[in-house]
Amino acid sequence: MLAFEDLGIRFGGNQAVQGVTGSITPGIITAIIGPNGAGKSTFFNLLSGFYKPTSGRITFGGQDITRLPTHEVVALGVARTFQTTTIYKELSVLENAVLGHRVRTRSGLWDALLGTGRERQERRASEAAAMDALRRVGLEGQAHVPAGSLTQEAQKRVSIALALATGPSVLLLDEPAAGINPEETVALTRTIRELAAGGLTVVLIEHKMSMIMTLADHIMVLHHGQKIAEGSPAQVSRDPAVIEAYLGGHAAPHVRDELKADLLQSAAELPGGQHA
Amino acid sequence: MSAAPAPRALPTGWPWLLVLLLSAVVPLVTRNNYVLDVAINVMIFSVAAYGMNVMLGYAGLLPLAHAGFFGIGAYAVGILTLKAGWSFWLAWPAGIAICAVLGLLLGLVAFRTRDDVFAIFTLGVGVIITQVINKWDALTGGNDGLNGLLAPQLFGIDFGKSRNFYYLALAALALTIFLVARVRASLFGRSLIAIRGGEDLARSAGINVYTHKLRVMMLSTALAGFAGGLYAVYVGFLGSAITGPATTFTVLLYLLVGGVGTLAGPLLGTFIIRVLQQSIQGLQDYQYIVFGPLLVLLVLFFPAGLAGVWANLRGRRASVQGTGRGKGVRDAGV
Amino acid sequence: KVVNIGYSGPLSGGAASYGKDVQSGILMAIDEINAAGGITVKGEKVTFNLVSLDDRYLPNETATNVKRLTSQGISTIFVPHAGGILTVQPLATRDPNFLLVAYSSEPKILAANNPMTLMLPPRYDNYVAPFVKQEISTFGKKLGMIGTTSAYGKAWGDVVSAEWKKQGGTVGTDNGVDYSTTVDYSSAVTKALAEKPDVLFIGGPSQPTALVVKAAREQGFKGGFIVMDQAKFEQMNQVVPQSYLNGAVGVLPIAQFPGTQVFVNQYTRKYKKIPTSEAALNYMGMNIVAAAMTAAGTTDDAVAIRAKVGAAAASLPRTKSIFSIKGVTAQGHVDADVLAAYLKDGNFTKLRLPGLK
Amino acid sequence: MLEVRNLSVRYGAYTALHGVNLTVNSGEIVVLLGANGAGKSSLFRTLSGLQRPSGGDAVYNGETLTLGRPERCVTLGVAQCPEGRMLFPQLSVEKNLRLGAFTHRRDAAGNDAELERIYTLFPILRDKRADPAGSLSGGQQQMVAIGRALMARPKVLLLDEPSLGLAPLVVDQVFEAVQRVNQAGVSVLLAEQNAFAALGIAHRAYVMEGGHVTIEGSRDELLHDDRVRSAYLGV
Amino acid sequence: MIIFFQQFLNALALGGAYSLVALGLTLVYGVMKIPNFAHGGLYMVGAYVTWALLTNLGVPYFLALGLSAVTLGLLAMLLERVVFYPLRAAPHIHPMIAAIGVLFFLEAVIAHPQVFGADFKILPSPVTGMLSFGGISLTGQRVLIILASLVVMLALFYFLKRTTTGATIEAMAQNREGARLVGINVSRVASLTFFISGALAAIAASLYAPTSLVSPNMGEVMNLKVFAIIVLGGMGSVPGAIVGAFLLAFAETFGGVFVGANFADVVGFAVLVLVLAIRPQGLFRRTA
Ligand SMILES: Nc1ncnc2c1ncn2[C@@H]1O[C@H](COP(=O)(O)OP(=O)(O)OP(=O)(O)O)[C@@H](O)[C@H]1O
Ligand SMILES: Nc1ncnc2c1ncn2[C@@H]1O[C@H](COP(=O)(O)OP(=O)(O)OP(=O)(O)O)[C@@H](O)[C@H]1O
Ligand SMILES: CC(C)C[C@H](N)C(=O)O
Ligand SMILES: [Mg+2]
Ligand SMILES: [Mg+2]
Repeated sequence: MLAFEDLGIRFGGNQAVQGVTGSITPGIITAIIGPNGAGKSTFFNLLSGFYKPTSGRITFGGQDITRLPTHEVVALGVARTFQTTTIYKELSVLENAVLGHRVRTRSGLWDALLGTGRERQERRASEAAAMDALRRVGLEGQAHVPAGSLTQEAQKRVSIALALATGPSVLLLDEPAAGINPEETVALTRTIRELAAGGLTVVLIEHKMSMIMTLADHIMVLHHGQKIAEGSPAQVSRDPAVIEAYLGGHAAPHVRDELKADLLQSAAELPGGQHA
Repeated sequence: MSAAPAPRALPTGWPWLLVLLLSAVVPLVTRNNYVLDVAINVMIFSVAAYGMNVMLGYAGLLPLAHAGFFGIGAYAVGILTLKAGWSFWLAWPAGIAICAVLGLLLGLVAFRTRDDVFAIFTLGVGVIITQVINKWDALTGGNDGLNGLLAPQLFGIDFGKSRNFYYLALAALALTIFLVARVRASLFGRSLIAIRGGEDLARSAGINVYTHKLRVMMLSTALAGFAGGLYAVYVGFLGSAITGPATTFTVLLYLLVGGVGTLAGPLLGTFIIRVLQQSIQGLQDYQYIVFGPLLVLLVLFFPAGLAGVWANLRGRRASVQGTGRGKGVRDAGV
Repeated sequence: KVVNIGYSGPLSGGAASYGKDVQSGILMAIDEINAAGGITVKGEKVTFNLVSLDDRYLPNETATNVKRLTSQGISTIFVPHAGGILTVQPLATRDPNFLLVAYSSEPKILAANNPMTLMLPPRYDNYVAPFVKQEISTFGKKLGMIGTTSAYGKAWGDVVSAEWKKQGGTVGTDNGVDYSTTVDYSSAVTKALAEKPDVLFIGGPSQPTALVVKAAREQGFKGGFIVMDQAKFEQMNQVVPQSYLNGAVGVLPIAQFPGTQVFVNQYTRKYKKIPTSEAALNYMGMNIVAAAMTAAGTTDDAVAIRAKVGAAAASLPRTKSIFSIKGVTAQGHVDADVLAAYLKDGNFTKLRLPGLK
Repeated sequence: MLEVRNLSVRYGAYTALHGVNLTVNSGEIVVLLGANGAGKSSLFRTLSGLQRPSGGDAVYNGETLTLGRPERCVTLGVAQCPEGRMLFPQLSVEKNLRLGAFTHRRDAAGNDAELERIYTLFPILRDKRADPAGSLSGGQQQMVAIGRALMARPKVLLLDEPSLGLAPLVVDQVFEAVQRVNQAGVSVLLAEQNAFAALGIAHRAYVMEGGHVTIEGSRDELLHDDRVRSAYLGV
Repeated sequence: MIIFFQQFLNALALGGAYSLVALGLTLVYGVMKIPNFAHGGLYMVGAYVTWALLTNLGVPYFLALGLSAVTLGLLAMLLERVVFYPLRAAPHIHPMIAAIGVLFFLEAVIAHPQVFGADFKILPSPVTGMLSFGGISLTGQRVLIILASLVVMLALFYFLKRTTTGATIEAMAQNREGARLVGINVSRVASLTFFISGALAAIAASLYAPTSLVSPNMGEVMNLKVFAIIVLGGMGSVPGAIVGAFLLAFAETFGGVFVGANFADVVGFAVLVLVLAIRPQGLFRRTA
């Protein structure tokens, strides 16, 4: 279990995250939402060891990981993706995933120079693990394509595959659906749900409420670096503080559907713009 | 930079074997010492260029203390054979080990810095190495340098003869290429490429960026020392000038012209530039007036180096833009 | 028949100016010989052509150049720096051997006892005793050291300070700086002057040496200078007023030798600069080589030519040799009468070097 | 009025736009829908002069825009808020905004007023005005980018996916802002994935697929188009 | 004590000279991210142009300095157009190697016997006076260097931070396309930046050469030092370059005093390495 206590970080005069306490329940999908600049990505950066907190503590399975370097956090089983799609665009899709498995291999410079059995064996194991990760995100057909030539959505999947190849028990996804269209969002939602169904703990940051509301088992809301609410989607979307700070009119899926209907209705009634 | 070719187990073998065979017959068809001399220099400096390539081409770090380590390897051989009476065959590996250890020590500090700062940091270290070699009279002979290094002997073969030395250098080069190819294809080597592509992403993939950098630094300085030891006994005289930034930049030049990050690049670049320099010697006062712009043109029109031209011709689909420069990822400098 | 003569020296980079001075001396001799219709070797008319290669002062480049030159069948090669000379000395005796004309005053070149070497300048250690004697008696017993830190400069400095102590003086801390990389000499000079020396040992390439003199005078130094042989008064004069050099000892300018007027005028006309001993000694060297070829009756048998350099040198007319030559020592050192001088109020007082009349 | 005529864009061997035609009449908000890689950004980059077309052109009030000279386009009144934002990360937010008014650099008073308007539009930027733009959150940076484009006081505003990565509330704000800007007389060409919100404020729209314009029409027409409804509205 | 003050003044003048050269480099390197190893070459050519104007054409010193600055500014602009502009999208080391090619070229042209030749040239000093007090002396030329470097620094700082044109230089450095989008003519800004850097190099050379010598390779020694300086100060930081310059000058001068003059260069680079080991981002650069 990933837990954090009074977690905070300050950049100069800016307290980007402060006093966040809580934990991530294993096996479910937790969503983190909040206005832009609320500190969501920063929170991920803290959990994954990219930033060292200026206060508080993080534990994983009872072990204190507050000061651990990123690669060790990954080795313990916490993997992440970035808000801006970051993958090795010039490498093949498979190669990206193979790199993800590096954390589970021990071969070093000597193995490389001497061409040891371990090197050969681990190389095979890496490719197997990588293919497996690609299968889980549905990219096995594109394994040998340069990652940069894929669509945005597929690139997002590559980044998830890379993270999966590290063999995590917790997966942190920072806005996996940003910049991809509704159809693809639905497909991606399905993939994430499958991952969770496979036993993976998923934490995701998203602004797409329809996705959050259908996907999340639990939601945590950050605002000005602080946790302002937490609970089930239904609870959170009714929380006045959350509506005030973040959701506005997008409070819950049913609200959204109503809006949509309104719009379609009004569109039909409107005198209309110019016709081409 | 051109997309690195997909790693294979070993360099798609046969072209390299062909080159090796062709090189092996050169001394049999020419008795011209000058030709052999140019070839030997090409081989020695290619080894150094391979050492730089594992850092710059694979890990994306520009090591500007490279000639310093070349010098340390050379002086280690010089000092151990001349002053301690060691055999070259012991002194050479000792020099390589010293370079690797010093490379490790340098890395421990230097990897606090990144990108351009790393380059200039190591440039500073390079200057210090040269200066120390230049000023530590008691050990290095200071400005006098070390003179009278003897060419090694082995099983009755006298490597003082150009032809024999040629084979020694060729063996060293072949071994270097073989090892570097292995590294490139290995998990370790692929992790280096990942580090070059973006350190933060590499980190999030669980790669221990720091230790990988330290290891590759050791490999790089060891190869520099490997070349340096060979240089010492080939030339027979050591002066501090060869250990300075000018040499580093020369090697960088070979690498860039040949193609950074490619397997053939270091050899190709060293060969082309050294042969080019020899052939424009006759231009006398005009040689650098020609060479300078030629350099600019090479960089302008063959940005991926000569080996890169080949790679580009093969795979036109290289138009994929650079690696992620997103929020979390800092560009790795090169 | 045209015979090629080889030259490997710094023609680009920081020492280019030095390398070109040497080159111009050799070239001038060749041009003169050719203009006079060449020399006669075994009844055949022979003219010369200089093949120059740039080694940027790097010994390994010198080695490459030498191999290139010998592979073209060249059997006489001039090299003007100690590192390069020491590197290629072993090559000179191997197949194919060649005559190595060494322009450097480094005594180690002679110590190698290389049978194919012909060393042109005097060894620097000869200068020291008269220099020290002159300065101690004129200015006093305290010596400050700001020589260049090149191999050559440091060795010079060591000999000077040993001799200075031998003659009863005291020597301050060594403030030597590398004359080829130092941007500003004032700091080193300030430090040396803080010990209140009577005399300063200085020297490297002429122009930077002059800057050291300038810094010292501007900081109020009134004493004398021992100027190492690499720096030439006639070139320093172009950088600083001659009055600054008052009380210095160093190598006598070429123009001050008797009978050199022709050479000096022609050189100045041809190259638009003042000849120094770099040009003069190599001019002499090339003339010795030509005479030795005539005497040996061959242009490509380096061993035979080397055997005749002694006789050739001794019989060289004064107009061709600039200095009065007594011959060539067993080690291959040209024994010539290079004079040193003490400069006072614009006048050079000649100093006799030991072993020379 | 902006008119794109038969515009093609090629990247090496790859053709991103195949002879695209579209029009933005003055006072309109025109939305450009399309999947990833459809070529929306390529079109925008070409309209703002960053990318040279391989064929065709775009004219604004009789002036050609596609000469590869962005400064000319800005001066003519066509400003872009680009994909990827392209801010000056180490300069302060305010300097970023002020540089947006580079073509009006002689009109200090006008720029101050414009700046004030932008701070009213995005109050958070006022608090962050002295911070380096690069230290802001993604959404905040998006606001800076829009603000910077507005500082050029454009007559045609090109917005390339302005809602990317923005919180729903902010998306609403942005679209409101766009509408307000439009009501003040600025024509807008808006590329969006968020078809729903975009069509909400649009007059007309185009759909791009694989570098071609495949559907065009008024807002209502598109809202009733089956293909649009399934692929872009998720209905 | 006297020696201390004398060394202090020595260091001040040296630092002034370093900072003049470093400022132009920091603009191009720090702001445009081009490691212009040809900068030393521009510095060298600047000295020769001033020398030629002064001794061959008899132009008065300050006019010669001005003309040289303009000439070198134009030369630097040309360099940007011909070499660096086409390389603007290439990785870092490409422009660096190209710049080295340019340096070779400039040195070879200047050293060509038909041009200036390889010999040292002497640039006469415009101010011959000398300040002397209590055993400490300072030549007029050094006073001039110290003052001029001060003026140039302030002017440059003002230009970058307070003028719109200055802001465009910074903007372009941080995002070239972004700069184009707001209507900045980036190729004009690039030219301007190079012009300034070339002019500064020529001014530095013209001011400093009279205390030193003019030779074809005078730029090489300077190159290494000014690169060290701008990294020391934090790349792109104008105050950083100045502090770095004085730090290096003081380290060399006083390092020379305590460790031996022969080791002055080592001390300079040791300071560089030490500072970077402690503050990897340089002295004047915020952690990102
Ligand atoms: N500089 C470039 N070099 C090569 N190909 C490019 C370049 N820029 C874009 N492309 C390709 O052109 C196509 C259209 O890209 P464009 O960015 O215009 O699409 P888009 O509709 O804006 O997509 P998105 O929704 O992802 O922003 C894509 O296939 C893309 O890979
Ligand atoms: N490295 C950093 N240095 C300084 N400030 C930072 C840094 N990283 C983040 N911040 C600041 O911390 C705050 C939170 O940023 P963060 O990126 O975590 O927001 P976010 O919740 O992910 O927003 P968005 O939804 O827009 O991505 C912002 O005000 C940002 O400016
Ligand atoms: C003064 C010169 C004769 C010294 C010579 N340059 C050498 O390297 O030995
Ligand atoms: Mg975020
Ligand atoms: Mg786009």
